[in-house]
Amino acid sequence: MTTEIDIQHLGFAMRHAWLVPAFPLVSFVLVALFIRPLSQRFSAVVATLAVFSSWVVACAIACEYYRLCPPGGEHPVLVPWAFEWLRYQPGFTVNVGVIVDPISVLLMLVVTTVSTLVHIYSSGYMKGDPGYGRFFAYLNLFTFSMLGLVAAPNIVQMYVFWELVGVSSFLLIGFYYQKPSAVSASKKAFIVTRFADLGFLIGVLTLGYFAFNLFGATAPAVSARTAAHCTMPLQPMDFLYLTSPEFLAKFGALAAGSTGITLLTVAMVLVFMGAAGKSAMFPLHIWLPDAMEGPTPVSALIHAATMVVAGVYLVARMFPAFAVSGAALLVVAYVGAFTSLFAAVIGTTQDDIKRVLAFSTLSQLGYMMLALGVATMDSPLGYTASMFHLFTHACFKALLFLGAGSVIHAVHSNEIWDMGGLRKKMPITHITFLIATLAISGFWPLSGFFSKDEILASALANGHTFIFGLALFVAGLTAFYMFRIYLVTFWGDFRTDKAHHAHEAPPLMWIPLVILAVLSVVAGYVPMGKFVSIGVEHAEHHGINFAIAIPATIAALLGTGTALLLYTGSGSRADAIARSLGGVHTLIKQKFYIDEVYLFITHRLIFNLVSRPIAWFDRAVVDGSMNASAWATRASGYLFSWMQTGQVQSYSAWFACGAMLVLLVLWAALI
Amino acid sequence: MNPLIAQIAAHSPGLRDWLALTSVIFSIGLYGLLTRRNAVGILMAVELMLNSAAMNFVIFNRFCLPARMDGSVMAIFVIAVAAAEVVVGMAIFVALYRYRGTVDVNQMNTMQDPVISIEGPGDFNREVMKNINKQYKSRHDH
Amino acid sequence: MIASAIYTVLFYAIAAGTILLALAVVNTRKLLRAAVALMGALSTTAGLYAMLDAQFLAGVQVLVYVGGIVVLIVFAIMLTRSGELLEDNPTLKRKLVGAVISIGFLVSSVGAVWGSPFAIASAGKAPANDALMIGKALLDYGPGGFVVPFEVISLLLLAAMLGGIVIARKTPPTGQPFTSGGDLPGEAEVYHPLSQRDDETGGRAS
Amino acid sequence: MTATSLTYFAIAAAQGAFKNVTVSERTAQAFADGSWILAIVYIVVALGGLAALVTLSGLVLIYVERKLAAHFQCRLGPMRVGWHGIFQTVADAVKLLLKEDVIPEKADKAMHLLAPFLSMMATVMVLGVLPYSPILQITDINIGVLFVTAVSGFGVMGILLGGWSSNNKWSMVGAMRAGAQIISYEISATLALLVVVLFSGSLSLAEIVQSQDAGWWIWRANGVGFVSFIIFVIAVTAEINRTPFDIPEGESELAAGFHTEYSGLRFSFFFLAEFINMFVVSGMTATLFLGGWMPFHIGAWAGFNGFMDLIPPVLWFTGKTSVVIFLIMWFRWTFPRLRVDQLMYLEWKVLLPIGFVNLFAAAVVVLYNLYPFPILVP
Repeated sequence: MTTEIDIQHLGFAMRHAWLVPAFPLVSFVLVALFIRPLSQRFSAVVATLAVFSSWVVACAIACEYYRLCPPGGEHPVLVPWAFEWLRYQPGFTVNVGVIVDPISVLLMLVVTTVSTLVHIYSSGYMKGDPGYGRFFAYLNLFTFSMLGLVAAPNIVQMYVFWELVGVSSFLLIGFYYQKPSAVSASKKAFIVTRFADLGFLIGVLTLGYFAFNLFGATAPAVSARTAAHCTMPLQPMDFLYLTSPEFLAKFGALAAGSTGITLLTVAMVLVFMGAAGKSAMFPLHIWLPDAMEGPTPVSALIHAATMVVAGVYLVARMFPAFAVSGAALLVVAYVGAFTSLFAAVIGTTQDDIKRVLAFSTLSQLGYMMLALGVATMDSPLGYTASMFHLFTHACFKALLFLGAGSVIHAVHSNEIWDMGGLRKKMPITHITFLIATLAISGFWPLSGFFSKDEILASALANGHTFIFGLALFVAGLTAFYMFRIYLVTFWGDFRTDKAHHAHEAPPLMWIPLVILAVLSVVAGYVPMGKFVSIGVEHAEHHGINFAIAIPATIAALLGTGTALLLYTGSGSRADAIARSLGGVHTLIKQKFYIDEVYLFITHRLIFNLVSRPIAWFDRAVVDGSMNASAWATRASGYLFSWMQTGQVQSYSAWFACGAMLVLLVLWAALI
Repeated sequence: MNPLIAQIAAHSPGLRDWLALTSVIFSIGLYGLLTRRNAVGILMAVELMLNSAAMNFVIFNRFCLPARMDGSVMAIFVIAVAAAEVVVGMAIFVALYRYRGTVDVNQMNTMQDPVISIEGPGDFNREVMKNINKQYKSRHDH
Repeated sequence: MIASAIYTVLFYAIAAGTILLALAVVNTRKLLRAAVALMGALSTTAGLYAMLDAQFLAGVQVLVYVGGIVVLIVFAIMLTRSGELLEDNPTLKRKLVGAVISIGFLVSSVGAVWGSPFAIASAGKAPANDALMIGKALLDYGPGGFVVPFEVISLLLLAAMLGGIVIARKTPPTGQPFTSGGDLPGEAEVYHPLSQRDDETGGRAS
Repeated sequence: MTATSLTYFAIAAAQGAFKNVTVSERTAQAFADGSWILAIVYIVVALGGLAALVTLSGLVLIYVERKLAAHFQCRLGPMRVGWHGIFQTVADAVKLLLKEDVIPEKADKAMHLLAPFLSMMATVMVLGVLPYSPILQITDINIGVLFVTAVSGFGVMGILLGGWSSNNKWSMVGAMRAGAQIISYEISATLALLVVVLFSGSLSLAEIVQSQDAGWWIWRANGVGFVSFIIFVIAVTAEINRTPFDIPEGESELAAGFHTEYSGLRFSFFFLAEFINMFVVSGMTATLFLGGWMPFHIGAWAGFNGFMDLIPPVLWFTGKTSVVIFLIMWFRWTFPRLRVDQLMYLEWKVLLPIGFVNLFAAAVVVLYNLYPFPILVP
């Protein structure tokens, strides 16, 4: 049954849901323009307080939402606050508003929590940096963009904030703008995601075009149930409209030409292209590892916990549409699965601690995508599982990154082989890092176990045995590479002087670590199925399904065991295996030469075969004709330049002659 | 009735007579505009021209649309614009006189570009700038 | 009948006066006399306005032109007191060219006017209180209202006033000497034309 | 011939004596009736009347000025010619007319000759529209106030030309000062005028007088009228270059200002124009603020009002004008002369802002019909 909610009588937090993104925005303006020049220290305080306020409001919204719609029941979509932004024509306006439903509440909580902790952490980590205030302004801008994206009730607003997220991540990755590598990394991230957003934009336009034209200016024929929960009439660009069964039924029936694919599939694959760009799915993943050039807290915030899940969030948001177009969902599933395997394989060979974590992020994002891809509207367990994993992953991946940051802060190096033996020097970092490693590897009773378990269960339940097997293998790989870096970093002897002189991070840095560690432990016990669901069918929380838990745990144990075997004691065993693998190892270590392939395609093929001829055409034909006309103009100007005496009177004489001519013509016409 | 008076009254001016009058005044102003060398003289000629143009509005208003005042309103706008023009014009002349010691328009030809080349498409601007540069240099070298 | 006759006589008399004064404006050698003639021409034009039943406009014409513009011109002539300013004697060639062009213009415009069909209203009585009508038209909006041009004109006058002050004041506001503005090469160099009066390019000789 | 005209005039006067029609209307009527001669008589009488007014008021004012000046300084003033020197100015006038009319060698002769006439013209043109009484007004044009403001421009031109054409530094400086001063103060005078125009809703001087039937604007306009009266009096005092605003002809600095080089009849023109100007601006002040020819009435005092009505309108007008003239003459012996900068300061930074605020307040009063104080006096 539907839960009846009177949208007019919501609580304060609901009615003022715009406060969530507003706090960081105001703080960004204040810090960037006024506070930063005055006091670096104070800007950190203001920025952190702003994000913390957002967190408080987000918590209030979550409480209120689950008070109105108790866990386990129906979870309607509310748009408690909106205003009209762009009015194109009757029946087609674009609003700016805040959407409140389980996944947006979840994302708001995740973003604000992680962002608050990262702010606190950064105020210690970035101490002494000349761009201290600027950093916090950027962080606020980023948080604002991400919250705006999460809160978007329509796809246009989401697109706007999507791009804002891109901009702010560009700014943050290129934070050390004196470093050429940082600059190129930020450019790379920007260009790759922009390329992906092109697809997204075309998808948005396609959806918008058909959403408006299929129903015309008449009232959108979507479920009254959903419309009742909005402050404003539904518009074609609203998610509620785009995912309504009425629209999807009509749109899904349209075929794209004679290809045999429906237009819906095309639109959804295009939208997924944007999601894949932001979430760094396989062919568009190349920017994420390089994006580690930003400061480490930024990596935690952007590239592990929040920004990259935007793609997952988008797919989840549009999930009913994906579900109607089964092919698009299949694409999601297989791209996700492949990315998770691919990234995990690369992750086993990397030596840069942040790079390993980046590839692990890729792998985990693939997991989430995969989970979404295997879900259907009838058995939406994968949907819940994906969100669950997003949630737990945010906790332990942020923890991992912040821990890595702490280590890097102490050792002043990213190379795991420069570290070693740090467990004695940095006990808190060590313990928290270990908790996170265990969590990501999927060991009971930590959070990763539960979420991964659900993903595997959903894959199996929906008959995707191949994906299930692949995911199981990836789980093992995950355990292997995570323990690899853990062991190399924290165990063994001090490999360098730097490691020898390392010491524990200041409290401002380790307190967030501890909080995140606690979260990583307990997050798994949230009955996510009761909180996050889609469709009429309820995803049951399975508890521990031993048919899945046991193989998963065995896989994790295998991975861990291999790591222990190879990376304790001397490193000769690992080297031996690497040597025996030979070319394969090099291939993996070089990340399957994907970057080089890209470079080859862009530099060799596109530049030489497309750009150069076009450039020649532009120079010779387009510019040439322009130049020729300019030359002709100038030549004729030269011919008549004797008239240009530079004196007003001669000009007015010519003018008078012209006027006389006109009058004569008029006169002649009259006679 | 006196036939002379009747004859005179029969020649009461019509629209075309009025327009002919303004044409004459305009042409006189044009003559002044073309022949005067002094900027103030030119400005006075321009005033004459503006005046005759404004009168055309009133004439057409009177003869073609007598119940309205649009022509008068337009004439008032013309007068206002003329006032603004004179203010700025006079300010410019005074400033010019102060800086150049002359208001002879024959000597105000620095806008004339002596550098015009037809060597074909090339960096035209740079060439012009180079020549202006040269001109400045020569001016300051003396 | 008599009124019509008087009107006719008045029209031709004032028109002749206007034309003579206008000729004086453009032909007088001494500029101050030209200004006085301009004053006369503008005053007779005010008379013509009055004959066109536009009394208010006639008043405005005298007020603005005689009381403002001509006085300003006289002031400018007096302020820039120098030999060449007081007299203006164009060459014969100039006069010929000007005469040819202006007479050509006159002939063609009168010809065009004479041949054109105009929609002359039959009932030609102007409103009694034209000042009131003009005031209403100036502050009205919609058809027949001129409030927007009115405001624009007020802005224009303000801008002209400020521009006049800025241009004519003795020292530039920054206290810097007059420079070429900075767009051109050699922007740092001071361009003060008075100091170069005697060279070939910028002085009186030409 | 003369007898005929006189008869016509007498008949016409009898016809129109008690109708509120101006001389120009009567002339037009005469033209329309076909009585040419009557019309011409009207014109001649009007012009003659103006000439007489100019001459007489000039003579009287000069005498009054000298007498007043003397008495303010505890002197006797002219005493020789006639009883208490009453014919002194006539004697002076005769002397001036008999003097040689010197034109400087290097003067611009035409302009030198034109200037006094321009000055005189500006003054006399205003005299033509002043309503001396309901039946005594040469012409009532519907843009009267605008006309008065406009023709003062000719006066400025006259002064500027006089100063310029004399080819004399003192004259030139005096003319420039006068021009700048008159143009500046004209703004304030016009702003003050506009208050009355706002209240009466007309530009016609006759209508403005008529509108003061219920009370003079100096009182009835509740404060704003009084403020604009003060502004107007100050501004017109400056416009006619009288002390304390007489820097254009400050004897101690500029000999005699713009008319230094004038002598004889032309000098007397300038001189006369100055005094007539005083009469004109006083008449304007009386017309605009003091009810013109309207008698002095007090509320419901019917007897008093009836008595006041017995006094002819012309006398009322003359009396009020005389009061203002006396005020202006009084200024001369009360305030010291201002410096140029003080003069400009007073206009642009004091009178002008007050004038604008006052005009705005007047607009508000008129728009919302605000009369916060009861009207006790007319």
